[in-house]
Amino acid sequence: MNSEQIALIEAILFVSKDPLEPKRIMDFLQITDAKQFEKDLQAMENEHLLNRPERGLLLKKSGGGLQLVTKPELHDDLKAFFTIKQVTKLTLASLETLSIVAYRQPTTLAEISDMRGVNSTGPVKNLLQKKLIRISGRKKVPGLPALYATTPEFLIYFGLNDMSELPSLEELTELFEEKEQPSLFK
Amino acid sequence: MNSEQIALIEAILFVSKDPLEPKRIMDFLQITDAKQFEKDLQAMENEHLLNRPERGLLLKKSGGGLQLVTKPELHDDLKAFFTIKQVTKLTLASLETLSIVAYRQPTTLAEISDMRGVNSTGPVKNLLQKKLIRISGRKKVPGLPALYATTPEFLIYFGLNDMSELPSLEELTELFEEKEQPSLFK
Amino acid sequence: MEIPAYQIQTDFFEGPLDLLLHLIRKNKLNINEIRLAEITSEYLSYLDNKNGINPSRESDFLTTAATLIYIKSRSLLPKPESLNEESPEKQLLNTLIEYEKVQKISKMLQEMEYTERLLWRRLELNENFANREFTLKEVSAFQLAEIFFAIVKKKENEQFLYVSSKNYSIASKQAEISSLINKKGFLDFSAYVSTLDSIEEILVSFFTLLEMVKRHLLIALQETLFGTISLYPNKPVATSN
Repeated sequence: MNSEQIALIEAILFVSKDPLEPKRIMDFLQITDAKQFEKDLQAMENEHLLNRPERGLLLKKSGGGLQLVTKPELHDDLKAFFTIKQVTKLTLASLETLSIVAYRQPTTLAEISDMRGVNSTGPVKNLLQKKLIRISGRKKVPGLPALYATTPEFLIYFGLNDMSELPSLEELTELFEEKEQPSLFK
Repeated sequence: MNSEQIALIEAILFVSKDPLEPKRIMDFLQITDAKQFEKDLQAMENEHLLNRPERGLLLKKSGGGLQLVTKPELHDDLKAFFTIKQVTKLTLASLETLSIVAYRQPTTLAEISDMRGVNSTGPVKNLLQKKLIRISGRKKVPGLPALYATTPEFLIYFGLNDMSELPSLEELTELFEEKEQPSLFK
Repeated sequence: MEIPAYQIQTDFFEGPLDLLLHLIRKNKLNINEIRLAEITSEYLSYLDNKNGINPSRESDFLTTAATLIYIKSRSLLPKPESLNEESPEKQLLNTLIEYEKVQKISKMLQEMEYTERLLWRRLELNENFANREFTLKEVSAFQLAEIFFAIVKKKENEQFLYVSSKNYSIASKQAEISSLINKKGFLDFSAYVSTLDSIEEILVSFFTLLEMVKRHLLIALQETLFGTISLYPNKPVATSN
């Protein structure tokens, strides 16, 4: 890619609200070699963003799309500058509910409550409002309960490109078995 | 200014969409010499933005505020890239009207106005123009008022496969009126 | 980047399964070999002292307590039954094993959330200011449903009001509200309601306000979807969509 193309990509990503599919940019720049484009983007990120201490931004791919984001080490300063509170973190109840939806989707409220051992109406409502889950259909059982699934926003929120990037249950067990069991209470 | 400060200024201006008073940034970075700060900003713009062909942005001072903007020569390309879709805005009035049509269809203007407590001619017209609702027939009452129903475009806009994917009122009642569980201990 | 250890955000156990897993870990027991009867009394002591019990979930804790007591009573029988698939103990253990996975996934998601939250996106701040604009693209079907639900609820209240407000004078209420609005330029509905003495008076006031809005004497504005409602005197300018 030449300098003009890199400059245009920066401007496009700067203006765009949502992550942009690389394909749209390729089409626009009439680039056909996807592999080469990916390499060029990687070079652009390294050369012009990562390895430049005077740059505050990074190129990020999530939800299948490209996006400019600030460097993680600037988080504390940004938080201090914009005294506005950031969006609240998910509660443990919401995280548990989201875990079940992510790995069991599509799934119903009854199944979620069952697995958690507590009524999960609150967290389900909360996740619907945050657009991290959606109603994907109806279960063909009496009462036709709503089936819940994760959304594209879910991917973006957790920095995933697609669901296959979530580790399998077996991988998770390995990941956590070496670590010491965290103490849940002080 | 050192590299870290320049990076932070870039990140701050990137995140904030409104122009920022230079004074706020100076205070935050504990810079006291305004003249020197202005010179530094000018140097930052020249060295890192203007004179770099691979950069698509500029530092702009307008209305007393600092802002990152795209370079003027990229204007035509950006316009071409982004004119594919224009975001249409629905007012709360239209959304209320649309929700009534969605759940009560087929329904008349009189019924909509009655439920909303205000005359709803405007929103109905607006939704007809946007093709989110259509006239599906006439009510067999004096005056033969038009009956309104949602369109296939409605489903597409809201990412639904069919109307059954809209949450039912019973489900909403459940979600919003979660009763406190009776305490069994006290 | 340093990722902090999994931190629980509440002082409570999320539910009975959370507490049971805690007890299993605390006693260094293996979830695949444990006999639940062993930790029943410990579980019950947590309930007695309400130690870490989420008060709004007490009944969930109690349901599991009943199951544990039942399991323990069966284990005290002269010939303890074997752990077949249908036994209540086996069922509860299976639930626990599944729940342990849920906790692991939650922990992973929390770490991912932490990493992602360090990266600021361009619109992050702006969305806080742009709440009042409803972009078609950004409205979900769920929000649409929420809006309808709010309308229905409002309507239900209205119908109720028509019945219960006969004995009170709407005319005098209207005079009072008009003078209040003339004084301040607007009326914050929630603030006004909180100054009223009785339910009856609140109902009459609400009904009066609805009438005044209906007759275009007032305009009611709701700044955010479920926010407070402010009432302004109607201006001769037609507001349409």
